[in-house]
Amino acid sequence: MPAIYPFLLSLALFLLPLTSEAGEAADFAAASPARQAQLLEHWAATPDPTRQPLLDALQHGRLAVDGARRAFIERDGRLVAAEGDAPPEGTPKKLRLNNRLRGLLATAQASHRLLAEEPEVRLAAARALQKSARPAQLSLLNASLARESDAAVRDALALALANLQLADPDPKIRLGAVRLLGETGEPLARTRLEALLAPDAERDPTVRTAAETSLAQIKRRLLFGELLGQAFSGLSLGSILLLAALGLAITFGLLGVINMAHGEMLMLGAYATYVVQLLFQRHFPEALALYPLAALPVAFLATATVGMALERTVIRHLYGRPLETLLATWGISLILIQLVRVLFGAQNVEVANPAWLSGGVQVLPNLVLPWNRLVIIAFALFVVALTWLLLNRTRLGLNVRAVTQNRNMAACCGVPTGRVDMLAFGLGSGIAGLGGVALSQIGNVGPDLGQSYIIDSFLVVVLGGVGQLAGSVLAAFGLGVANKILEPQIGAVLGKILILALIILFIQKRPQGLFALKGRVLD
Amino acid sequence: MQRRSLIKAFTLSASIAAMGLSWTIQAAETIKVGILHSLSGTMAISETSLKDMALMTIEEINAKGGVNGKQLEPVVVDPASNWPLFAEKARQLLTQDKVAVVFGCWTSVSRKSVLPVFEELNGLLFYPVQYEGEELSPNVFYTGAAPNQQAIPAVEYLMSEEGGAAKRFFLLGTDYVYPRTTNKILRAFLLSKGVAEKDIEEVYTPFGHSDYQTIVANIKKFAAGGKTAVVSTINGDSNVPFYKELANQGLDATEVPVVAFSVGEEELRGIDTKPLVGHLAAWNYFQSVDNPVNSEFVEKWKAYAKAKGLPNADKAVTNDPMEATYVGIHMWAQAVEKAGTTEVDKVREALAGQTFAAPSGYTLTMDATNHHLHKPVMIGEVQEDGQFSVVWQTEGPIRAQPWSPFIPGNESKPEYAVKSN
Amino acid sequence: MTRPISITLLAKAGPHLGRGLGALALAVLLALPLLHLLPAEHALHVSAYTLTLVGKILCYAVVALALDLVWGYAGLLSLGHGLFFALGGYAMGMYLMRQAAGDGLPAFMSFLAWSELPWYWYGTSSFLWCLALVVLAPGLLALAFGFFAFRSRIKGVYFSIMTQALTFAAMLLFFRNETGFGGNNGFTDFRTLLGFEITAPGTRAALFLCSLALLVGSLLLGWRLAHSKFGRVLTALRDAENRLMFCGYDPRGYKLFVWVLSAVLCGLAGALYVPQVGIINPSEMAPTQSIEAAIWVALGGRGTLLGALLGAGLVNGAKSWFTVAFPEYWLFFLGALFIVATLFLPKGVIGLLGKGDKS
Amino acid sequence: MIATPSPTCMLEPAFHPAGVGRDAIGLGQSAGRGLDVRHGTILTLEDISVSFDGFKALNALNLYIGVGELRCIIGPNGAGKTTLMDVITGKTRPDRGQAWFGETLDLTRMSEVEIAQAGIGRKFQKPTVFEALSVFENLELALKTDKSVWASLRARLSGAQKDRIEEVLTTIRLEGSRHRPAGLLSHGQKQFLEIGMLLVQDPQLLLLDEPVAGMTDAETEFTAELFKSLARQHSLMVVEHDMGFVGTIADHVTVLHQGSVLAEGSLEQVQANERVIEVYLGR
Repeated sequence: MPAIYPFLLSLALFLLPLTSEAGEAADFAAASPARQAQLLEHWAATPDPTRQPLLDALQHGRLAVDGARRAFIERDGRLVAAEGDAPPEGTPKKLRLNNRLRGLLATAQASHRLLAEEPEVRLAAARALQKSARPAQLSLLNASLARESDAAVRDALALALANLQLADPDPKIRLGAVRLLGETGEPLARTRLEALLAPDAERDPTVRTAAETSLAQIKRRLLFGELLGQAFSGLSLGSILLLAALGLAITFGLLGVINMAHGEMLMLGAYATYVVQLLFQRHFPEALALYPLAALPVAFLATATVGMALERTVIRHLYGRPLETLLATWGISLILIQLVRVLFGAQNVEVANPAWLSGGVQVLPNLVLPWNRLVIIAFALFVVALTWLLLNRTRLGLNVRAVTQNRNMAACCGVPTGRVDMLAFGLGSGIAGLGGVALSQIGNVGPDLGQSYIIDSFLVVVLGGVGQLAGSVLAAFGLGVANKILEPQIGAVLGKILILALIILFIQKRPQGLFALKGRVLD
Repeated sequence: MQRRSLIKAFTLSASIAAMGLSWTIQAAETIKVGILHSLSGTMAISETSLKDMALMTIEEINAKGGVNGKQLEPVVVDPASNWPLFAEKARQLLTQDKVAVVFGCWTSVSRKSVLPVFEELNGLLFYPVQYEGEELSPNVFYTGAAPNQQAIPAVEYLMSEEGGAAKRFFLLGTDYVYPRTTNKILRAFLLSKGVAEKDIEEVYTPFGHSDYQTIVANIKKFAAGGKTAVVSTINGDSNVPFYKELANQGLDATEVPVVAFSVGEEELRGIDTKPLVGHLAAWNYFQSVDNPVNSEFVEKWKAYAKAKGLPNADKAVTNDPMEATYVGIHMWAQAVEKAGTTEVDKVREALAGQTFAAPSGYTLTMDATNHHLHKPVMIGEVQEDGQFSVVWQTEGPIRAQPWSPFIPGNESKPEYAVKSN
Repeated sequence: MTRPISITLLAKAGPHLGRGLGALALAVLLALPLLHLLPAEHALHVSAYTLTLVGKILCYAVVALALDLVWGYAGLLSLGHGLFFALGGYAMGMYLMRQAAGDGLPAFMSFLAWSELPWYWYGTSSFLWCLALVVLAPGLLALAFGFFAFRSRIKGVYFSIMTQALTFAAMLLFFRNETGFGGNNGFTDFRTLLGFEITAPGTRAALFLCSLALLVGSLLLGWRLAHSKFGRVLTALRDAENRLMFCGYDPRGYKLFVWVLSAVLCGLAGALYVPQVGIINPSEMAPTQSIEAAIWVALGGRGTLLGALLGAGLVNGAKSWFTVAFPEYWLFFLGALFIVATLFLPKGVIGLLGKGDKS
Repeated sequence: MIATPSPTCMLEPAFHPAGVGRDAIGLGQSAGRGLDVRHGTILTLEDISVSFDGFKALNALNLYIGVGELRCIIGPNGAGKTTLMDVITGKTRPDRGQAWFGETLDLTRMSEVEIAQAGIGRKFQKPTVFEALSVFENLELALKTDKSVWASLRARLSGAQKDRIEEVLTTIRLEGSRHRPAGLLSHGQKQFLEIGMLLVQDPQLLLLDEPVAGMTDAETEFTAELFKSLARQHSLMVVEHDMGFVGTIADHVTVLHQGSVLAEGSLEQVQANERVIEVYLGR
């Protein structure tokens, strides 16, 4: 059957152009979904540059159909007849595709792009065909390969072809295809080779042996990719934990305020991002992509202001009574949550990834590193560096350290402790706001956002050693990686429980955290 | 000084209390109805809009002269996403406020928590959310979907040529009873359709799970083995990180479609839907359904949201549980008119076979025996504008099977409501 | 020494006034269940709603008291007492589930297609064994955790965060359906307790009386402890642990004793709470619940047993009322209450009454 | 002044200059209550080293204290005096070296509580009392008695114990403040209270860290008398900066410098020591 299938299609291919001369767009518009699928398959096997506008219109949802089932393409907000110039009958409706058609359309697009001038476009198309090429495209691929001049595209095409050649009647061609596939790290190639190794699937012993070797090679590469992926997701989780916890490392770690409202500072930062996004949408739609950058200072200032206001009005009265700060800040957090709920609604709000934070970079066939996560890792390191510089290289930092180590002594030395407290709390809150901007790019933005991070944040700070910036960094990445190593083995829930148990045990061993200063214990 | 300020606080709160009291006394010749939805805590995200929808519907009924000549008076309480508090508030509504009926609950556990109270006091609860079935209480009317009105048609669609002819299924859910039951039913259904055990993967994540890197990587790996579809019963909050990860890791709907049973228009408001076009949801109603009843319903809701100054009113959307709330309240009102009283036993009788022209475009019937609505099933694809376009729907409303035939032991369960146990 | 006269007077009147008020409160509480037994039409009838609400608050008050013992006296702020409360509740819930299931398996197990009871469910159909579990489950967990924590001298914020991590981990564990405790739904739909209908007025009244007895018992026990040498050692421990060690006291034993005692009291409270509210599920272990308990204590007055009771009553009463009166805004009130209380009432509400030192 | 004279016969400890060795001091066979002090040494520290993140707080330190001796430890700031006390009381574990209480008790293997129960009492540099408790209760807690959990649950003060507390109250001149919370006492009073707590604890070796800081001259004089009367029945180790005070009480002085013993001998002897002068006066 598989051998006959392409033959039948090429027969259809022979017959179809006659009908489609009348207007492919109209044909497509008038067709049933099943027929539409056939058309797309046919187009994929017989690329034709003149069809490109139609495909693009389909892909971007710009094809509309009027009452007489004629096709119109939307250009700059106007409907233009795809063929001829008859005006639309009634209000044309947009032609909607389903997933199956979208998949076929993508394949058709790829075969059309093989005709493109630019080698990069052809390369991308060839890569896409590696996944989706259908038997009907065998001759097309052969022809493309024969005329292709660019080496990279040739390689990609050869691979796409190899996938199809696995079903070739000639054992030599099959052998070549099997060997070629062994050079890749494609998860799909693995499935195809495994199918080949099924009993009775492949009669030729040489091909079988070659398939076994190739399969082993692919598995090795896949495993490498998987491990790399695990390490990356660990780092990414770590960077998120770090951003969530960094502000707390200052308000709790340095100032000693058990800041239960820390999560709400993250939440406010995320909402600040949302507001900035709204403003950009309304007033600078052309620069919308840059809104996360603009959100950084806004979120920092907004949360820092809120933080300083809280410090001046509430927390100021509670220094030296750490456990009472817990209660007051808990009250603050309740109020902030409900305030946001009243202002913005209880539902999540939409914070979209701009284009440069969407998608990912394909490192290996089975490893995509999403841009938002890459950027967040870099951002986390940047914020850590910034915080470190602020605390260790500026006058403010010196004052903060002085006040946190000995409030009275610092006051005697002329350090304005009140101002320093306020600024330090503002700094911690502002950094939490920055964390909120980052969190808005990977998860929910809703009133409860902060609640889901508060426990993890405290664990990171405590595990790292209170007051130890480096400890927090190490603890965050350690927790992230440990979590991601455990998750595939025992599942997300048990993994998390195990991590918590390990933390509890670890704190038994080192009650002051990873980076505790050893010294004469003062009473 | 401190004491004086405390006294002030007490006088203040006392006067506020007095205000509250006078407000309740004022309305005498009314029928009280309870609204039991969380307005704070984790579930506020979903339930707040149901409270508003209930208030709108009650306003609408009152504007038409009320029920049996009496105005409806809503009593709103906040069980704060706290399950014991649900039971407490339910008892309060029934015994202290003496409401005729309660509209409320979202999660299964909240329903399970109030169920004994309603059975003990013979109250009436309208539950508007799709759920796992396996329950049939005489004191509850279920206006959301049972599994056979949502999950099974959705999977049938995925297996069809149109839906992408999926051969492998990744059942992903939050670890609680609704996903577990649904997946149990789906697994039995898939096996009966000849899908092999190795082609079904079942994974659960904890509540509020926000890191889907590993799971999306696993889906990718699983999908390499053949045409795969993901059936997601992930609970509200975790959906955003899940879909964002999915999009950013480059898994699009043409490759691996995700069909969700808990993601509707309201949830999509919090997500940028451009990368999600083509993913699916199965419901009994979508806002995009094109019919006059629905246009009026959506218009009314938008106007209400604007008039009441609800947050984000300009982006107000309707969804399936909101429609179910709307239908439920109307059906109850009709039944009270028919029975001529709000007495629970008589209203229950009057509800059987009650019909209502719903915004879904169908005339829905309350089943004569099993307390569930006959509902149409629709599969919608996510669109760029955060709406769904219906790609498939059943011929007409289908009857609910609260006791799924795919769960062993259910054959012997009666098809009518009896007190549990 | 130089207290204002008014406060001194109040303090002098305190014992009498306090005792009078206490006796009055006790009398009212004793009367409630009896009035509940009156027919519903009777003017003095107390509704089941009021009775369960007050009963619930009584259970919470025991938790507050237990927490005050470890926090107010021994200086160990636990942010995980909800766990012990829930464990007691689960132990009782297991018995109630077995009662409701009769000879079969509890409903959620047949749902998971389990054919027999997991080992930790054996014997739970016996009320006595369940009572033992109510004490043993929180007690042994507290013993194990406390043994390690106190051995390595974890204290202060570290201790608080560790207890929080503990209850959080337990919550995740109990949320799993495979753990065998009903997952997110937990236990609900109870029928009978020792053969009595759980919804019958008599059962309710009895449960209420048990809660009251537990509260009064805990109060007396706490009072005795606080006024024994043991109590003074605890206070000393809170203020200067090193000094105490150099006096030859081993703080570990003292901490462990009061910690386990506190956990057991919580477990007992949980066991009485569950049949009254009719549900137990893992959200009782959520860290926020435990933080709230700490707030009851702080609001009422830390280190004073009566203060803890007062705090539990005030906050929960306020919560029950606010959620009805101002469903949309009650969190503002509650939040503001906490802030105002910590800022202006460092000794809690009880501090206002002028008997802030020791009750 | 002290009501319970120890039955053991004590002689004036012989004086030996630094470095002579451990058999040098004391003649008593037993300090009573089971502590084995056959060689007359109540405390033996040999080759003790402690370092914090590379900083050597104690460096191969050797120190022997005889039964009934009153030893003063002096030294500039950072010489390791407090760390020395921490090592003896088990608060800090030495990286290296041996520490023996009597002949048989290895301090490096005992917990702080065990050490305290074995008979070493300590007064902190900063007076540490239980501030929330009354003066009387402070003494009650310190009183030598069974200190297990069960015992204190059932504890009642016997007449003799009450008398003992009253007696110490008089000794430390706080009889008028017995019901005041200790937190309200003045600095000097707290110092005395802490000394009183040591007295009722009845240890065999008392470690006193700057006991007269914050005291008036009269109080200092009184304390000196008190310590002198304590010696012989108890062994005392006093860390002090106040040379006048040291001069009044000490018969034997050890000078610490950079974590090891610089000199040992009578006050005059160490004051005449060139290296001591160099350390104290700088170069």
